[in-house]
Amino acid sequence: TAINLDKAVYLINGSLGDNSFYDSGQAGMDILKNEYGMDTRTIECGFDAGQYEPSLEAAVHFADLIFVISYGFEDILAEYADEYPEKVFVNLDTVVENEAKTIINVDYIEEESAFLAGIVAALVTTSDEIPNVNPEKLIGAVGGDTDPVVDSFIFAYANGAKYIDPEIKNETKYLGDWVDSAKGKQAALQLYDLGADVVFQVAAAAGMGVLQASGERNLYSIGVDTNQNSLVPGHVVASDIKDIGMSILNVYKSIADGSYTPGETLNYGLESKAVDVVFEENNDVLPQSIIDKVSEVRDLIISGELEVERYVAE
Amino acid sequence: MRNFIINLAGILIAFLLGAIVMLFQHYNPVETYGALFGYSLENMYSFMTVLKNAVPLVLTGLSASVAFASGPVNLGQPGQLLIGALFATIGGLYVDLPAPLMIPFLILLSMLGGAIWSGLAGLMKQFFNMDEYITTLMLNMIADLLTFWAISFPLFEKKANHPQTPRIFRSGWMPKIGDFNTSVIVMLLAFAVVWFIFYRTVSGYEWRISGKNSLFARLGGVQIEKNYMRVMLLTGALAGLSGGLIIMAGPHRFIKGLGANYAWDGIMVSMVANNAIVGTLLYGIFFSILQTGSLGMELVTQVPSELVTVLQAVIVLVVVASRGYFDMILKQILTRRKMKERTS
Amino acid sequence: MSELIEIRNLVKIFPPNVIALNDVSVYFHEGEIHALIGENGAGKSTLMKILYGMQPADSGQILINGKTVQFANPGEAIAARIGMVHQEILLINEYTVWENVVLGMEPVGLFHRIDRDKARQQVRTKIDEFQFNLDPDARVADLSVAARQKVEILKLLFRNVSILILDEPTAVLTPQEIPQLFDELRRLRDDGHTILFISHHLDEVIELSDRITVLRKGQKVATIDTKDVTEKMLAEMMVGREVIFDKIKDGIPPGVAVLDCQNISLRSPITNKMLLQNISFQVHASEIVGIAGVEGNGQLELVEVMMGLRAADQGSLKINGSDLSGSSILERRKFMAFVSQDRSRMGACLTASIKENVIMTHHKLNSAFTKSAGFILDFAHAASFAEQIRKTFDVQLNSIEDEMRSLSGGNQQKVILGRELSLDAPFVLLDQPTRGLDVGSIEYVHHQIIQMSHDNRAILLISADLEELFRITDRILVLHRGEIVADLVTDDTNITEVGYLMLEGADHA
Amino acid sequence: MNVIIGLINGMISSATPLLLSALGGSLTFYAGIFNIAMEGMMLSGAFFAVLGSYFLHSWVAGIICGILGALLMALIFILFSIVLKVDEFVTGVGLNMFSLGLTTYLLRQIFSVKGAFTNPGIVSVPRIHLPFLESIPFLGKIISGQNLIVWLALIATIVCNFVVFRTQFGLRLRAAGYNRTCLDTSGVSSNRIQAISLIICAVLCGLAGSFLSLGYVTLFSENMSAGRGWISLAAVILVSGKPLGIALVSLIFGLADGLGLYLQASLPSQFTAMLPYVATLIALFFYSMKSINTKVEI
Ligand SMILES: Nc1ncnc2c1ncn2[C@@H]1O[C@H](COP(=O)(O)OP(=O)(O)OP(=O)(O)O)[C@@H](O)[C@H]1O
Ligand SMILES: Nc1ncnc2c1ncn2[C@@H]1O[C@H](COP(=O)(O)OP(=O)(O)OP(=O)(O)O)[C@@H](O)[C@H]1O
Ligand SMILES: [Mg+2]
Ligand SMILES: [Mg+2]
Repeated sequence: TAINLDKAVYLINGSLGDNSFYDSGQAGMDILKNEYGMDTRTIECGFDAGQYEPSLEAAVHFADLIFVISYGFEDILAEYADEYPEKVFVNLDTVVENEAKTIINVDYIEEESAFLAGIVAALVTTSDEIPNVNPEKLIGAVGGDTDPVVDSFIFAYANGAKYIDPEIKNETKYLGDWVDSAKGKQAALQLYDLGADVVFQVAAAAGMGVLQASGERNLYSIGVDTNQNSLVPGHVVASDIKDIGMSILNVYKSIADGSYTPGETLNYGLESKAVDVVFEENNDVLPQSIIDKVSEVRDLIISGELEVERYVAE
Repeated sequence: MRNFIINLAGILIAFLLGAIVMLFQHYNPVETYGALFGYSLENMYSFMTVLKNAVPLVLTGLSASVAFASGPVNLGQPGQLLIGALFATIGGLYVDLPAPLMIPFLILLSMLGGAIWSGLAGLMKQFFNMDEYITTLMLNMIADLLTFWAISFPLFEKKANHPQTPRIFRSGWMPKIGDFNTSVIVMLLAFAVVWFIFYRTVSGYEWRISGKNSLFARLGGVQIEKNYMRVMLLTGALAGLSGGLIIMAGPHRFIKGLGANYAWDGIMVSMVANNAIVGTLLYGIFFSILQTGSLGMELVTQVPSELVTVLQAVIVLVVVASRGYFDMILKQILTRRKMKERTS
Repeated sequence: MSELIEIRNLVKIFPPNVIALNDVSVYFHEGEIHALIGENGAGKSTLMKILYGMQPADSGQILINGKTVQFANPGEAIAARIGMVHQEILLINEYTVWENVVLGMEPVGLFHRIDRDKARQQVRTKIDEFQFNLDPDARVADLSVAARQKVEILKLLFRNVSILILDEPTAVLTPQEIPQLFDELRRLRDDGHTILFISHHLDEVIELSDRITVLRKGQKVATIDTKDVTEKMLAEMMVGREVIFDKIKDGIPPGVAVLDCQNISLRSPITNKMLLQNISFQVHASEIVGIAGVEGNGQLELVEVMMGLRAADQGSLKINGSDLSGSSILERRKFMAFVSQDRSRMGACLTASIKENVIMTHHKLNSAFTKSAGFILDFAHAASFAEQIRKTFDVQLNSIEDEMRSLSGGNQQKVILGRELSLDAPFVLLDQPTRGLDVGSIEYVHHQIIQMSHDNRAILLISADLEELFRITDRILVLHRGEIVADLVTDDTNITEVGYLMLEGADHA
Repeated sequence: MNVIIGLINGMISSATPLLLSALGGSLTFYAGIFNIAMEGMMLSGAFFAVLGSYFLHSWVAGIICGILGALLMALIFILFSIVLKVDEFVTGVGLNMFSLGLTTYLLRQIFSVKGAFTNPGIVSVPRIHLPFLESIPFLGKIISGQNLIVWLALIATIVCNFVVFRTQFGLRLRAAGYNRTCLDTSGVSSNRIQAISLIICAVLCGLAGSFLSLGYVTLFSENMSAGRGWISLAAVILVSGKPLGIALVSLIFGLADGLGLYLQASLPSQFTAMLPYVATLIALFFYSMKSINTKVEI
């Protein structure tokens, strides 16, 4: 069955403006619009339970191709996919199976990139080349909320650090908030006070405060979701990116050329480059040895020699 | 009737102001408003959605209206809604009864949850004279964190990607008749009960009078403390009910962000309606039309959603301001008429 | 004498249907004391408020020294040297005397810091100049009503006003305080001030004023020279019929003791001062007992204790033998009818309908007002009850569904009396029931009180108006500093004696 | 040691925006306005501060723009609540919503981003280093290096205390709250006093917003006031507006905030995050118990 690719909808459960996850998807949509001439719409539900279903209803009436982020609304998505088997639903970041097995799922193996972030952190905190670094084997992380996705990042981050040196400890602060950057900064400052040299932020907009704290203390931080290395030059040593936009484009292309399989689940790990740790624009604060070490581990993971443990939320 | 016209005029002015803003931003206001109302009213499905989404607005609005009109400044609807939702969720997860029993059971449970949370504020007032206005605000924040903890840990659905509970038993889902969600019936029932209590019963009479002049009521033999507690419990129960119905009608589980801003919007509805019971129902539905229709605005004309927030704020301010203004104009007209009468 | 102020064809309408001033024209001379009289709602306060810039007129003109003026706010009136003391005292209780007086005209130093010493000094100078006997550093909350009134007047004098408007200044004063006020006012007049004052007390008007303007229902009846009139004439001009002022209480022999108060004491939790001290008295059936006293000597506290708003530290209160000392207000209301002096806070709910006002308390005590085991109100019954009160008490109203505040004060009081007297309680507590009422209404209320005593009820009447007490009571108790210092039979005492006891207490009697 | 200094510095920086906006709230409290619009004023201040600093390349311009942004909200408040006599609570709710919508909308229109805007081009408000005092053990690390706005907040506390209780304006201000008719009949327009109190409140909230977006961190994010306006309102009511009391409550609150983050090691973060709110309830408990003992009926 030929589906109409003139229009597409990007339906998210939260709101744009997280500077990371949702926005990255939006970047992909913008490319579809500007370079492929599609008529695209984004519907934000702002975590409002009452909005999701009507939004999905609106989406299926608008377009045949629908990208969704469905946290919390997996059931409704499955229902709609069954009801409209001729439409293509692409579910990003989780796996939802409907009876007709039509939903395409994109599952990101964020643990693989977060593992690399942990390696960067471990190498920084044990380094004797990088200025201001203390000998204590402590790294830090700041999470927006206790949330399975955040926890999977931090879980893998801590594991990555241990892979380098089992004695390295990770200390985590949760903000309970995704926008309060002042609180993010305070949490990071506390971690630096405790002796951490590098802090990984997994806190969306509130995490900006973490990055700025590293600048203030002349220490280091790791960005998340998009390349945030240039935000506080010389202090954000790396960013753990998750390129939703790229996956949207990939899936679009596979649909356009007919190579996709309905119901398939695409696992996007390091190999796909949809998740990765990047160093560009970090003002070359890291010695090449660290970057090389990360490349080495990346290759091990891609080749399958090193398996990164997946986080299971209990 | 006069009231109705005045309110309508206020709404029209607010829309006019909104239209001017849109013109400035090069959007076509006619098309935009067309999309807004088209999207919320053009077919059965959208109207049913409007009604369903009005449920929490109207119920929290009624809660606020009854509280404010009776004296207690219960601003705790957001927290009471969450606790009500949590209670319904717990009931729905651990108890499985046949639907005709399950639904009333969960409804009562959610009301109990809301009432406990508002009762807490009530007790703090009764025993320690702590201002409910601050305690309810603080309890909102605490409820937010408490429920978040509950769905992140003890009630967390294993392997979920998001803080959320498993789905409640199917018997606890509000049945749907076509696109019509029966939670709307519960809302209308609650409205009727509240209206009756407020305007027809002895308690309602005492609340209304206490709200206007509590010393007079007290001297008249009204037991202010008892009534205070009753109002707190009833309004908490109403807010709790709205939380329970969100669970039972909507995602059937407690997910992070549930309820969004419904309760604050409900408080706003009650204020725009001047704490009148019928007004709260009508304005609750009206705001639901706006919120549901904003989707259409975004889809059809691509007016960004922030503009809807701005428009809502303008409506709140302008409707209330114009009500006072029209009152003034009316007085002037009456004065002029009287002047003529006097001279003739 | 020249015409200082001329008011031409003033009209003021309060929609929907009150014409408060209907084409009123009047002029005031420089250096005169001009009294404004009229029944409640006649428009006196409205006229003065318009002159003072507090309310706009709908048409008409005000001329001062021949020039048309229009004050948008009291500030402009003050600048034109007009000042007003309001019917209800407008001071800030939390402030001291000097702070109240200088408010709006504060002497300041660096950084707009108030120069306290200078302010105090200025206030003290004014106090001495007018011999006011006030402490500039006293907090207004601690002052007696008479002293507060002095503060109000002082505040105007501080602003160097030449025209003083006083809205019912004597309503809250004792007989002993009134001459003092009058002396002060006369002195001011002799200094060249012009004084416009409103009063319901015709004797005072005649004693003090040079000329009198009578208003009735928003229209001017006449302006006359005081020397040409008698009290009786004035009363008739005001109400349009004859009024009599003689003692009207007949000596029916009192019956059994209904109210029995024993040793009631109350101590202030804040200042630890005794507010009430060993109050003991009885009121018998058919008896009207008056409580005289300068305001602030424990009347308010006594009412609060009797009504159950506040618990006494010791003592008992019995009615017909039932001990009510620890009872709830509702329990007390089975035995007590209560008319308060404060209509807007205690006596009525002004923003509720008249119908909803009259069923208060009845809805708890009389099952005819409710249905379904007391859960649901019977509105039909409420309506017929309200109509009945309207007829029996001759209340002027449009509809019983109107808000209570749409009534004039006198009519509000009738509604309240109607409600309370229909309660069938053996004991009636009246706290200044005629405060702020006009002659016609007072007469009406007095007859109602007499009527109650004929119905075998026991009545306690708290009043600051000695004439009222002498007119309708059998006995008078004098309250001084929270103590009952005298228990007198009305026929065996006189106004001077009671007035003296009120001020000085028993020790000096 | 570092941890304690960090905790104290954290307390100071959490307290600063609360203190500033609560001082503003205290002025309107004394003027008898039920003002809940501090949240909106602060948010608007934070946005416009970033706007000014970014485009005019100066933190002074940033603070001025921040204050102007908050003033915009105050003017709307004055228009509706004082001129058109709309209920203050309704005005406040409407205004907070308006401020959220407006800043988000402008963020998208002007900076073409949603969520947060951060850019090295935003000039932040400097910290004040005091070389002489820096060497004092312990205290030096607290006194020196605080942001300029922290000092401004300290000065504002003292000035507010002086203005409210010592000056002509203060006497009139409190009079407006106690009995506005009395003030009017004294020849001072209570509307004017209330309007001025709102304007000063906006200036202080604008500073609070500037501290959030140019002082502590250098960025603007949607809704970045994050409920601080409500907390500061609670602080105002808790101490009946007294500026020195507000300073104390703000510090306690700031401490609770930082302490909450520390205690995460032993308690789930949701419970530690409750700390400030529980602290408020406890403070209210003691305050209310104190007043219950001296309470007179009616
Ligand atoms: N806010 C208001 N809204 C409507 N009417 C009001 C308002 N305030 C006062 N009134 C009117 O004022 C009158 C009461 O005014 P005031 O307090 O001067 O009583 P009064 O003139 O002393 O009454 P009376 O002469 O009967 O004792 C009422 O009749 C009412 O119509
Ligand atoms: N603000 C108001 N709104 C509506 N009606 C009012 C208002 N103020 C006064 N009135 C009405 O105007 C009429 C005149 O009132 P005003 O207060 O001037 O009477 P008054 O002669 O001063 O009576 P009193 O002797 O009781 O003080 C009354 O009927 C009153 O009900
Ligand atoms: Mg994953
Ligand atoms: Mg009057």
